[in-house]
Amino acid sequence: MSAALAIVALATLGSAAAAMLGRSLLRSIFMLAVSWAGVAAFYMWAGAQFVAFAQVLIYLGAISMVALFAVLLTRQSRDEASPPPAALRRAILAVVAAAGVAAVLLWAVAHSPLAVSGSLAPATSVRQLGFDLMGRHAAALLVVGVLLTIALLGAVVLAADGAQERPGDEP
Amino acid sequence: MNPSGLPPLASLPGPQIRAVHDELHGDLLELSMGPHHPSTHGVFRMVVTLDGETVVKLKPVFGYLHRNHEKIAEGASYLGSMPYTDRLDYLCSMTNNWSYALAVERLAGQAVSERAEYVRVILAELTRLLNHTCLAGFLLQDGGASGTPLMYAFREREKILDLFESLSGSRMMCNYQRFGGCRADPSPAWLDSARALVDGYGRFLDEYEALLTGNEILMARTQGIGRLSPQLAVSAGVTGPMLRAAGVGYDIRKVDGYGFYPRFTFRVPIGADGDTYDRYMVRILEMRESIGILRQALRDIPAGPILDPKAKQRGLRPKAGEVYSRIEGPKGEIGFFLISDGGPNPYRYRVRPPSLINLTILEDMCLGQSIADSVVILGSVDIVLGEVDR
Amino acid sequence: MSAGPTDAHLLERAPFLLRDWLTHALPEPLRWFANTLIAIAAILAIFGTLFALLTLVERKVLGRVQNRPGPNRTGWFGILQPVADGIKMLTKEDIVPRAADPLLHFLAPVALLGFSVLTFAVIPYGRDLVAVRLDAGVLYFFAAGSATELSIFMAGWSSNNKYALVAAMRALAQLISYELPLLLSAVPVVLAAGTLSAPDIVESQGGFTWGFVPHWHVFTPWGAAAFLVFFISALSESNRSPFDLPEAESELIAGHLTEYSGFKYALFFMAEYFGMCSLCGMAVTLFLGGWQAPLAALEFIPSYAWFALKLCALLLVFIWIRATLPRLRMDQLTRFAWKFLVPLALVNLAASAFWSLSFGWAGPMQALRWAIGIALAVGPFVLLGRRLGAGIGPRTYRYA
Amino acid sequence: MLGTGLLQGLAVTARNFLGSFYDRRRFVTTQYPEQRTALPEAYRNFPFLVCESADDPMGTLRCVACQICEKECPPQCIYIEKSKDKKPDANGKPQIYPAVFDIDTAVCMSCQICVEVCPFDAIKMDQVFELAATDRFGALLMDRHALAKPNSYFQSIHPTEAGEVDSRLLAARLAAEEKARTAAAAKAAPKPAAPKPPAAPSAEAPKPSPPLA
Repeated sequence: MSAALAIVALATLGSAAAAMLGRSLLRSIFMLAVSWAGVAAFYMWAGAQFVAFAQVLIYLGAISMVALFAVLLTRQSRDEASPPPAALRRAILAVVAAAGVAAVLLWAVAHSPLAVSGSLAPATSVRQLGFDLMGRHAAALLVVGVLLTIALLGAVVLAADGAQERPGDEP
Repeated sequence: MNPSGLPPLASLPGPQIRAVHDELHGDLLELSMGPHHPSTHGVFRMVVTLDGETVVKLKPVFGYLHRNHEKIAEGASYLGSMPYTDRLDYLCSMTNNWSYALAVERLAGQAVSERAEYVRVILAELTRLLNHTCLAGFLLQDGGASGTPLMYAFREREKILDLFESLSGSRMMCNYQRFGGCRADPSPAWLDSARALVDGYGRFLDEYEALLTGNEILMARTQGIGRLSPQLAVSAGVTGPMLRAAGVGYDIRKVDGYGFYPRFTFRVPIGADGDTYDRYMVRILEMRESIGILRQALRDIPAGPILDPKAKQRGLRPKAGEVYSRIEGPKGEIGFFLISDGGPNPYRYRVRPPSLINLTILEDMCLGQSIADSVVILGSVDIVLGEVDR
Repeated sequence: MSAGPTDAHLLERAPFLLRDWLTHALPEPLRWFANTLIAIAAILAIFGTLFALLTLVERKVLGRVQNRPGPNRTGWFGILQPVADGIKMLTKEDIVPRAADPLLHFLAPVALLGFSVLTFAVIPYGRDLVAVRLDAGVLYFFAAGSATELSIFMAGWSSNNKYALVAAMRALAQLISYELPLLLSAVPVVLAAGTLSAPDIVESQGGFTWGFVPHWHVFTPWGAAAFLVFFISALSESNRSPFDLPEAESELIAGHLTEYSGFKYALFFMAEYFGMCSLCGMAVTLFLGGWQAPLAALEFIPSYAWFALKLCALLLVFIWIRATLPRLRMDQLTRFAWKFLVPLALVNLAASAFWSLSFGWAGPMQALRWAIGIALAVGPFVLLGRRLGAGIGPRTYRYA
Repeated sequence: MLGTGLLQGLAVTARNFLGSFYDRRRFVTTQYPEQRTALPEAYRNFPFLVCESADDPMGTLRCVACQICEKECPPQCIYIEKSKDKKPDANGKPQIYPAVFDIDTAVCMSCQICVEVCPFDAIKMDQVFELAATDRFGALLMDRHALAKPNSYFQSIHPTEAGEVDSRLLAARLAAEEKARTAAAAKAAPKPAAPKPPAAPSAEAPKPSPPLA
């Protein structure tokens, strides 16, 4: 099993890197989708099937679409996607910032109390998950639901407004 | 350098075609539909400028099927142009022939035998049935039905074409009318099979309407689409079912009363909204009226000569003068304008093509509609490129 | 893979006997691996030939509807037509436009076919005859189904053709707006069956009332409404007739398939037919009682035969609808989804909740329960239908 | 209610689907190479030259190379060269015959104008439509040997029209012989009845009926 795991890990990291380094914006979104699929595979390996399918359904199905629409509607031109660093000074600053972020992340990972041994897959079945969601966390679920609905309505209003005030730019 | 003398492909600078992305700066996407396109009824091209899905600008481009018909006719004899009129609106050769024959008869002052007038009315109404059935089939084909209505339409059309073939010798290129009458006399057996066809046509139309007219998707796709105002229709010179669907009750069979039409009782259906559904329904109702005319004509067709024996066909030299004659073809007013200088061939020969003139207002009907609608509107205009380009 | 029903008669256990006969010699871990491989091979073989036959049956049925015979020149009744098409597709040159994005152009059919084949893993074809027994099987099915949208957009965008671009935009909007009613119409079934695992849903539809009415979900008021919504959404998810807007021949030539030729074109069609088969399979599983026999007396026929019969019946209805109906326009399509199917599915969710809560009613209350159930199903359908078709209706004409 | 129109449509297609198995009206295809539809008698395709007898087609051609059809043919696809010498025709009168008579079937649109304008019923419309050829130019240019077909073939494909044509030709031939006989009798008998006014014979000599002008 560890061989399969290594392949999936490699694929996820590889596609994530390709997403960041790729020149064409659209291709990087597709690479991002591949890395999300890799993350779903990890959930499957960890035994949490429900989360894995939810991950595929939500990320691969919907969020990649939102990213595509975002890119399509706001894209200015093809070559602005990734401008080369203007000067050496900016390149150094970029490296320093990246190193700082990496350090913080590694520190958090190192100090978090992870169970060292591969513990048994968590035994929460879908039925148990359902009861928890409806029972203890019902309030949280409702709040998240309302939040997302408001976000959706906001987006629609923004898009609708955008249509009216856009000047009639005949070519 | 390859043998054809062109530079090798690889050496050409970068991708020649402009990448689609550049055009996306502006919101408008220019799309060329045709001339090789599955739903443009022949070699017709629409350069459509789209804002998303809605049509912002539509430039019709035609002329791909121009065969210089009118100049050739100036060089050919009067009889020699008759077979070429079959190729104008190649779906309705009988009405093209009749309109041309009527023009030459008026120019040369030839009388037409009574039986021939009846036969001409019968053949014109059969052509109207054929054309309108095919129109409904093509309209649904553009609307996306995968061929079923079109196949039913062609099944009925074949029966009518069999009648034409057993009478004139060819299904579509009939070359049947002559100056002063018709070429061959319909036999009693032919008249009986024509009566049988006309009786069966009513039942076919009922089944066809059951499939189409009540169909919610068809109604949703055509009602309120491509609206044509009566004023624009009249000022643009639109004629035929499109004009009547826009609410103007102008039918040349009633106005001119040519070819014994006053002897038959029939009504002219009028549309209210002038949209694509009205154009479809007006044609369906016209078919039912044509069935009525056919029954009356087939019932009391007189005996007698089919062709006026004194009428001169070959070396016809009508006296100098000009004439414009018109008939109510299935697509609209098809007219012929002839100027004769007394010689064996016409000095000027002009065809009034109803398809072309109905097509000029395509952009007015398509503005603001979606690209899928522009295809259905083009289908409802009912054009045949042979007549548009001549 | 389970051991299979031990008590049933020979035909019922035939697939398991065959499998055991093939892998009995292998040691334990290898045998499990071999069994899975056999299951995969069986699914691909069966649905591969079903795809080939389906292309032929579609053209024959379309032909017969149009009063013509359909292909009958290749083989006995045109039976070799799929083989001929396959060879033609293989030998056709695979043209990739120069300005296209080669990687995405190549990846699109592969991804589309991959995800649509994934959905076959959880459909129960017979008693204990399911490739992977997941307890969240239905969610897995919809997750794999939703990933196909990405690849259709990839195909449309990467071929750098204006028609393909318009088609890709349409495909995105259509697939997303019809995924919601698809899921929402499956939720009542999960609510009634109490489980997300497909085999258990089919088990829960066993048994008969009054001896001959099977407990299929489609015979309950909420089940019929949910089946209708599911069926319409399935039509749209697999880009079939009234909703085949992405590859609308009359205006977009072949939509996102315009720049594909040769075997990639065939892959797209294979993916579309696999999508159609899997959606029909899930519809049969959720609503038509999967492999359950319709009559107690007919239980001797093996379970997988019933599943195959129902699947083919649904596929024929798909083809029948394609032969008849014209295509919707883009805005009508999305309005139909958001203003008709989604509200209908939501109301139906409430109706099925009422149905399962009122389970205990007996005697005259049972009739009341059915009345309320039917009212909750038909009422919104008529009201929403009238509002949707407001401006549209038959007209009368006057004569000059 | 929404959808009733769709169901009506589905019912029509279902009726057609089932009907196509038992009802001849709903299954209209004739499988062309195996089954063939009977061609109507008036059917016309490319023209052919009529000759009296089958064994000597070039000798008994009706065509007298008057080139009217060449002038009248709209697409100008007929090419005729007159012969230098004359040969006797059916009525025994020496006539010119076409040395070269080509029809380019690639150009001909079988409009049947040549048949109408031919005063000698020498060219008629054929009913053969399977004319696929491998060579686009040579094979489609039919010379007079390929075009000539006997009158019996004409009888077989257009019986009624052939009947009229033959009766007319027969009448014309009888009239010609009868006129020849009276002319001979008139020449033989002028001595005993010279004073009889010569006007009489010309009046009753039947004018050969003008062919279809």
